[in-house]
Parts: sequence; structure tokens; C-alpha cells
Amino acid sequence: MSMATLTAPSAERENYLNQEYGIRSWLLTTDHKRIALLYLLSITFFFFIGGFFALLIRLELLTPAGDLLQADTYNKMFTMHGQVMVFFFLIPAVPAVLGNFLIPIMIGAKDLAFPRINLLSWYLFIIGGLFMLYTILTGGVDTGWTFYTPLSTQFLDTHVVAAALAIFIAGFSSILTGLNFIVTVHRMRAPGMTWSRLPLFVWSNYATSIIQVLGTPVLAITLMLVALERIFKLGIFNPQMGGDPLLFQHLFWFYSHPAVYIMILPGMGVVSEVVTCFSRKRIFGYKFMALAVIAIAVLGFLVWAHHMFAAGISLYAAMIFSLLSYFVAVPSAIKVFNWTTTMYKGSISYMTPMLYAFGFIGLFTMGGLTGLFVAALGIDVHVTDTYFVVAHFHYIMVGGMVMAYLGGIHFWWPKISGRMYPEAWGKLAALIIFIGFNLTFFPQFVLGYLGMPRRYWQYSPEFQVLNVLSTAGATILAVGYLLPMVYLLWSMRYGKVANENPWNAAGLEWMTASPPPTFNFDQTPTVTWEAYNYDELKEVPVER
Amino acid sequence: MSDRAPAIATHSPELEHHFSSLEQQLEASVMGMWVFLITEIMFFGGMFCGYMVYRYQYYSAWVAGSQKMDFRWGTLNTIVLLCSSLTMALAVRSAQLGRRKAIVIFLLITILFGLGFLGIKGIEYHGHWAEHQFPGLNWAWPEANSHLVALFFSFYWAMTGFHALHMVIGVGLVSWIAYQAWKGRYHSAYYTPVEVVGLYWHFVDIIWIYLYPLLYLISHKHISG
Amino acid sequence: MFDLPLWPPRASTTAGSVDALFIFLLTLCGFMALAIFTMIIVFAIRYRRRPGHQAEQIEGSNALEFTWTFIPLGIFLCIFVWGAYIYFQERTPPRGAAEVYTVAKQWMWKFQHVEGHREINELHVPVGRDVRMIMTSQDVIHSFYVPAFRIKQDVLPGRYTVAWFHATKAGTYHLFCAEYCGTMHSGMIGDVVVMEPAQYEAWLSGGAALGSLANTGQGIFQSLGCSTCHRFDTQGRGPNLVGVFGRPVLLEDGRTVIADENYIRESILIPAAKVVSGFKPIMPTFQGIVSEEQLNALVAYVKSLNPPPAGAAGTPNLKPPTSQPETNR
Amino acid sequence: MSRHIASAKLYVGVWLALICLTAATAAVSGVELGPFNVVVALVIATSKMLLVALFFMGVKYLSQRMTVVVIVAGLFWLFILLALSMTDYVSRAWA
Repeated sequence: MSMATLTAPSAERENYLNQEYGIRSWLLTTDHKRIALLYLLSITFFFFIGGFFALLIRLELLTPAGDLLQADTYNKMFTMHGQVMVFFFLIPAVPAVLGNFLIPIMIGAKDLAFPRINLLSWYLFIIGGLFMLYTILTGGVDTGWTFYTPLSTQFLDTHVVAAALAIFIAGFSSILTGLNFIVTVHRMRAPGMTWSRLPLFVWSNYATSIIQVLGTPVLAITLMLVALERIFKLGIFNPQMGGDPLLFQHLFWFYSHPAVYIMILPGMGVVSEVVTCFSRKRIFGYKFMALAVIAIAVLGFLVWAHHMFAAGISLYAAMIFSLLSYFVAVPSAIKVFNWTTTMYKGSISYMTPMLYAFGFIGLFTMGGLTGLFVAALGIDVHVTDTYFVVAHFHYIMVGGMVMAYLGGIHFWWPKISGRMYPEAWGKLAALIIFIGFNLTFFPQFVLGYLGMPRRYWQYSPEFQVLNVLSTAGATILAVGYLLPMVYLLWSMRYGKVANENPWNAAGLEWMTASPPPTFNFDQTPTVTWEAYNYDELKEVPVER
Repeated sequence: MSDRAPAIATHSPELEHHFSSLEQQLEASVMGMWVFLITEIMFFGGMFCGYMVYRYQYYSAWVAGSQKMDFRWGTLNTIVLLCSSLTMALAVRSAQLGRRKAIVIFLLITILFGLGFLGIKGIEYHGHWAEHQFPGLNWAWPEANSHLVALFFSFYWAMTGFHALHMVIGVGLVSWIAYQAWKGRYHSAYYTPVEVVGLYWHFVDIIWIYLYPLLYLISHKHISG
Repeated sequence: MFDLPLWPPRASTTAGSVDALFIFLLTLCGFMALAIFTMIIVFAIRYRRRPGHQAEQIEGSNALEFTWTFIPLGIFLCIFVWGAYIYFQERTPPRGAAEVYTVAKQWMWKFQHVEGHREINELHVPVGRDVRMIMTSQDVIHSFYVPAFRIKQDVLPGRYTVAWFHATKAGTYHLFCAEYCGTMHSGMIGDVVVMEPAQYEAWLSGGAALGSLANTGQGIFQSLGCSTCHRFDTQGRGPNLVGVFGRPVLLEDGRTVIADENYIRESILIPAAKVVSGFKPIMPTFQGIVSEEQLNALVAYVKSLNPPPAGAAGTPNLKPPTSQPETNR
Repeated sequence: MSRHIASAKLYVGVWLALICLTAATAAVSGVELGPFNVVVALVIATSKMLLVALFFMGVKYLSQRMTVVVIVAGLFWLFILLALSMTDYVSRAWA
């Protein structure tokens, strides 16, 4: 799909795609919409690299013996699968692609507060990505995505410093995106766009930005200290010198638990938009939904040591963190109840984004509920570091966040590309992904409680049947993810031309052209209506 | 920044196209800088957390390590940085008043103080390196608690090293806006860059305000040696 | 046809209580998940978009919001208390449990029984006895994990961590390393062989015991010259170690700490970290001189210096385990 | 902020206060106060920080309340990191 030939026949008018042509107009753009597309390409590229590693892991686990890959290669596979997926796909995905594209339009602004910093954020992501590619291509890293010391600092000679540097740089890209969103939402809202009229997508990205800004620097310094310890033999985490490996875990998880909320909160924002649009109803309990998002962002910072219950922290600290972990579970429960109640007495249509929203609510509920298991101290001692935890966080990240991301991409595709995606193919892909996902990860709950530890290259024979089921599911999931890639690209040229508001949805982004002009609105709109005013929007039959 | 911005009431050259007024642009830049400074607080916060944990566990080694610090250089460096903060604040004030020459002079003095600080830091580093107080690469410690004092020095080198790095960036930024000020780009209606770099400089000074007592003055023994 | 176990074997007292909480949560969350799924499906069908059907706008209801905030919170707190109760038991080994020193090294488990037996990747324990694992690692972080007992405890380098269990069913159960520790992390596995007391005694006497761990410790204590400073008769340059274990120790900087295994280990490897009040920090470090196994033997020896009637855990007394779990760490 | 310009005398006055506080913290640290040494040092350092932040950085004259909220939130998050990590290290000896 070369940039230059991208013309939307319907829009003879100028829009952000055909306003300028040529590589320079893309690589030096400060238009938040073009930067969003640059991010879309970059993270899709990394998604398929991470997915490739995942497939290799699942293939290796078909048999109890380690017969496909060598032990070291397998360790590199799950390490780089984790690092590429977490730092180069999950964290940037919704904020940097959908957030960058939509937030200025949703609040009626011409662009983000700092357009040049937005471009810098993408370049930092690409530089970080290049370091990651260098790490992958020249031998990989096998510390696990968690970099636990003293293994990562003293007992491995793979590219630990290169991987740490890659994530350090990509972290700043995340910080700058967060900084941009916070200042934009505070300073750049159109007249009349009060906080209580903000779409919940903006609320959830605002909460995500709080986490990105307050959490990522701690990961940055922690990875820097690991790099210093490897290069200069400084002994901050070195047990021989009285250093404490648990200090590394405290600093690492201080960021990495809120990071899982960076991944899921934007997905929640997308689902709030999609559920209200396809139920033709206002969101149920707007204040509580907005408050819940902020509560998750704040409480998310108080619970990190529930990753360390069996790691050797003190008994009373474990109890404090377990109690706090149950407080952070409440806002997520509130959101699930509110989405479900929003559908009550609605007028629900089953378009692809709505199928993804159904999938999200279902799978996120299971992910959230299993969170209650691993937060209970007694059970966590048995299931931590086993496939139960692997299934738990994949239910939330893949079942929740990736479903919401695909739902969002389909929901706003007409706005991004000016074209409609093929509806039948969309529904088929959503179904395949849902089935493939459950077949992959549900057996892992059982494996986990049986006691199969994670990151095992070879395992006891009695776990084989469940692993074979999981691998079968993974192949279906892979097919499911390839489909949207194909038909969305196809739709950019051959898709039906989309009008300004194909879903007849509420929101400022549906009141400007598809694809929007470079400055989003001819003149800055004034907002006089409440959020999700579907009662005022007439019921237009959506053509098939 | 495409220049075909739709006409806005007071279209002065410095105004970014997507802001409605210079006032909004300055407020946004200041807020953006403060959000960035929060990330810096958390960045140094990670090291302060490690420092606090190990000081709680190995207090006697921290005292032994702190005794090796020359607190006179530390105090002088603190005063140098406080002076640079004063001149920086006066530079921002003269930018608000639009006094071009005053901005340049105050900024140059600030740069001098900054370089002075780095010079003193260099002397201290040279001293510690000569006495083999760099854990790992160049370490020799006669007494029994060698490992634990090495932990203290690991934090000393890491914290002051990152602080010095931020100081180097600060000197670079200040010289850039001094050059711009010398070319007359700033006046009482538009001085955002001076303001923002000022905030950054004061922040780096605040980090040192905490590093000084925590590294140099751990217990009363540092004076009696 | 094929081997598809769905529930791990239950072979310890803790396993019972963990399974009880797990089954309770399974039913509660299963019910909640089904409730939400059916609501979604019912709403999706009943309120599907069709001509003549109009969506009815509902702003929200504070009452409903408060109910599904505080009721889940109440339930969650009960789950927390139940989970914390089990965890408290798991982290407080009962007094008088038989002790096994464990050294985890990259990709094998080494066990030292107090009676002197040494085992690699195999642990023989009697049924119906509390067994306390005192564990440390020679290199990276490992994790002692026996799924059948539902216990897991990371084994940290530079420190002792403790796990305990009370086996209830004889048999051979998996032992896994659960914390990623390098190339052969998945090969660092073994078996916990739980035997009837009679068989255990036979196994114990059969093995070529080279004297109890405490005796080995005494030998090391002499050979390394510890006895020159730590004298038992008069007050030497180092503190007298008789009756030190398990009791509070006043330190030079005013703190008092309990002399547990970690204190003795740290005092051997990094003596200046906690100097006993009234003594000089003259003790040289034995880091790199003493191996982990020798360290375990020294710790066992110092423990055995406690006068026996104080219920010292050093020598394994075979009286049936009636002791109440209280903290003695 | 952008409109309020403080007098040069005020800045020099704040500067003098900072110098005195620096001298004070150096002097006080020479006196044996046991555990209170660190408390006094931190109190003096925090007061110096407040002086620099309120006057030199102009937080006192900030027109938008939101930026002040951002600053206070940042300090509170640092406190979360420090305090909750210490709960582990302080309570290790209790178990």
C-alpha cells in the first residue's frame, strides 16, 4: 500500500491524506492523523513479529520433550515475544493509533498541544524498535520480559543491554504521548466541551496518560541501573555485595503493573464508544464510568507487589498488597456492569465492532474474575509463575485489549480511510478470533492449576493433551488475525466509500468529513449537547 | 507546521497555528513542562527508593561511605547551584520585562555557574577515582564492610552521574536560548522558551538540594572525619 | 485412552485449604460470569434493532451503581481475609518441624537433611511430619514448587527463605523450579518421595550417613578457626554463640534483631552489617571461602548449641507433631 | 504567571534564605542527633525545595489551578513508591 497512490475518490475535496504526497510529507508530518497512521504501520509490523514468536512457542509445546527448538532459543522466543508484544504493540496500540487520530477531533481541536513532540514520540518509538530489531537479529535476549536480576545482570551474556536500551527509548515515546494527551485535554477543548461532555474514549486515554507519565520513568531508571550494572559492574542489585534482587522487582513492578492498565484502559474507552453507538443508547452512569477509569489509574499504582507474593517479600507487606489489589478490582467490575446495563432496552445491531465489544466484555470479565483468584494470597502461592497466570493476563491483554483495538479499528475505519470495510469478512474474522482465542487460553487455566510452570521448554507428559489443544487454538487465532490485515488493506482501494457518519454515531469525530481535512474542522465547533445523545440522533438504517 | 493557518485575530509570528492565543500557548507549554518534570521526579525517585532501602538496611556502611565525601566541595556546589537558580530567575524576569541585554547577561552567568558546578564535580570524581572508590571497575576498600560501602558508592556514582548528565543538558539548553535571546527573538509578549528552560534548570537544582544532604551529610561523623 | 488429569493430587494439609478457597471462588466467579453472559445474550436478542423498536434512554441510577460497588467490595474483602488466613499459615512454620537445608543451583536441587543425608533432585520425607525447608540459592533466583502440596517459595541468592509442608499422603510428587533461571530452567525438576514413617526410618538408617549436619558444621567451625574468637568457656573477641539462636541480639547501632538463620548467615558472609554491641567489626568476611553447603552446616551447628530442653529444632525428635503453629522466624 | 512579575529584591531575598538554609543544614549535620539527623536534613531540604518551586519557578503565581494539581500529584506518587516499598523492608524482621 504505497502512500502516494492513496486517493479517496469521493473526497475530491482536500483531506489529510491527499493534501500532500511524497515520503517527506509523511516522515516530517506534524498532523496527528498522519502520525497515527505511521504508528498503525509500525505497531502492526511488531505485532506480527511478536505473533511469530508466539507461534514458535506453541509449536514447541506440542510435545513434552524439547524437540523443535533448543533450550536457549526457546527462552529467547518467550522473552522476545513478551518484550515485543508488551512494549512495541500493547502499550502504544490504542493510545498512539486511535488516541492520536481521534482525541483532537473528539474534543474539537485542530491538533494535539505539541505536534512536533508527537512526531518526536513516533521517531523515538522507531529508534527503540530498531534497537529491538538489532537485538532480535543478532542473537536475541533470554532474560524473560521481566529482566529479573541477578540472572539478567550476572548470569547471561545475551543482548540484555541492547534490549534494555530499546525499551528505555520506547518508554520515552510512551511518556511523550501521555504528556501530549494530558495537556491537550486540559487546554485544547472546544468551547462547550466540558469535562462531563467528553467522550469516555477521551476519559480513558486521559487516565492512561496519567499512568504513562507517572509510571514509565521508574521503568526507565530501573533498566538504566541494570545496564549500568552490566557495563560498569556497579552492584545495586548484586546479592554478593548485599544488594537485594527484590529491590529490582519492586521498582520493575511499580511500573509494570500500572502498564497492564495502560494496555486495558484505552480498550475500555473504545468499548464504551462502540456499545453506546450500536445500542443507540446513552452510556449507563456516565459519571461512574469516568470516575472508574480515574480510580483504576490511581489505585493501579498501589498494588504492584501482588506479582511478588511468593518472591520472598515479608508476610505483612504481602497482605497489604493483596488487600489493595481487591480495591483495584472494584472499578473494573463497575465498568462491566455499566456496559451490560447500557444494552438494556437498547436497539442493538450486530455490526463487526459490536461483535468485538461483546467479545471484549465476555473475555475481560473472565480475565478480571481470574484476577480475583490470583489476588487471593493462598491461591496465588500455588498458581503464580504457572500457566494459570499466563492465561489470566492473556485473557485481559489478548481477549480484552486486542479485541477492543480491532473493534476500534473497524469502528473508526470509515473515518480513517474514508472507506467501509467488508462487513461479512469482518464478522467472520471476529468469530474466528473469538474461537481461536478461547481454545488457546482456556486450557491454560487448567494447566496452571495442575501445576505446569510457565516458561518451560519441556514439561511432564501428563500436560500434553491440554498443550496440544492450546496450540491448535493458537493456529486458529493466527488465521483470525491475518484476515483483518488483508481486507482492511483491500478496503482502502476497493471498499465502499463512507459518508461522514456511516454508523450515525454521536461524537464530534462523526461531524467532520471522512477522511477529515488537515485541521479537522472548517471552523472550531461549539458543543451544546451532552455526550452520547443518541435520543436526538434520528434512526438511520445502516445500509448493508 | 503548515503555514496556511486560518486567520486568527492577532496572528503574531510566534503563535503556533493550533493555539487560539499566545496566552493559551504559554499556559500549555508551562503545563507540558511541569508534566515532564513530574516524569523526572519519578525517574530520580527510583534511585531515591533504592538509596532509602539500602540506607535502612546498611546504615553503618552508609555512614562510612559518606565520610569519604568532601562535604566542603558539596556545600560549595550547592551554593553555586543556588546562585545559578537566582540568575536564571532574574533572566526569566528580564525576559518578561523585555530587556534583551539583561536576559543574555543573566543567562551567561547561569551558564558559568553551571560549568563551575560541573568542574567541581569533575574534581570530586577524579578524587574518588584516584582513591579506587568506583565499585566494580576500580574498587579498593580496606575495612571489612567493603561490599556494603560499594553499594553506597554505586548509588553515589549513579545519582550524581545522572544529575551531572541533566546539568550538561541544562547548560546546552540555556546556551541555546541565550543565543536566541541575543538575536532578539524574545520580548515581553513571547518568552515561553526562557520560561520553560528556567523551569528545567530550577528542577535540576532541586534534585541537588536533596542529593547534597543525603549523600554528603549522612551522620555527624563526616566533620570529625 | 490418553492421560488428561484435571485436578492436581492433594497431598498436604495446605492443599486442602487452598482447594477449598479455589472451589469457592470457582463457583462464585462462574456464577457471576454466567450471569453477565446470559444478560448480554438476552439483551442482545430481546432489544435487537428492528423496525418500530425504539431505544429507551436511561441516564443511570445511583442506587444501582452503589449496590454493584459495595457488594462486590464486601465479597472481595471476605475473599481477601480467607486468602490471607491460608497465607499466614503457609508463612509461619510450626515449631519443632524437621529441617531440611536446600541449596538451589543452576539447574539442580541439593538437599541436606539434619541427620546428615544428602540428596540431589530427590527429597525423602515421612508422612504426617511437619518439614521445614530452609533454602538458599548459589546463583540466580529459583523457586521451590511442589504442586501436590500447593506450596511455592522463591529461593533467593544471598538469603534464606523458608517453606514448610505437612505431607498427608504417601507417594511420589513433582518438584518444579517455578522462577525462570536460565537455559535448563525446565530441567531443574525432581521428586518429593513421601514415605510411611517405617519406610522412612529404613531409608534413613540405610543411607551412608556421615554424621549429622551439626557435626559436619562443628568440623568446619574448627577448621576455619571460628573457635579462636567465638569461645564457649571465656568471653573471646567474638560473641559466645551458645544459646544465641532464636533470641534477640542487641547491635552496636542500638537495633535489636532476632538471631534467625538469616542473621547467622549474614554475620558469616558480611560480618560488618550487624555488629553485636560491645564488639569490634574485626571479623573477616567468608564470602567466597565458605560454600553454601558448608554455610548450612555451620548454621545447623550454631542452632545445635542451644541447650536441648528449649525445644531446639536442631535434633529431630520423633514425638508426634502436636505443636501449635507460632512464629519463630 | 505570565502577567505577574516579581521584584528583583524578592528573588535576592529568597536566594539569601536558601544560602542560610544550606549553611544551617551543614551545621546541624555536625551535631549528633541519632535518627533525627535525617529528619532535620529532609525538613531543611524540603523547605529549600518549596522556596525554589514557589518563587523561582513561579508556582505561587500560577494562574491555572490544574498545573498545581499536577505538581502535587507528582510528589504524592513519589511518596507512594517510597512508602509502599518500605512496608516490605520494615516488616521483614517482624515475620
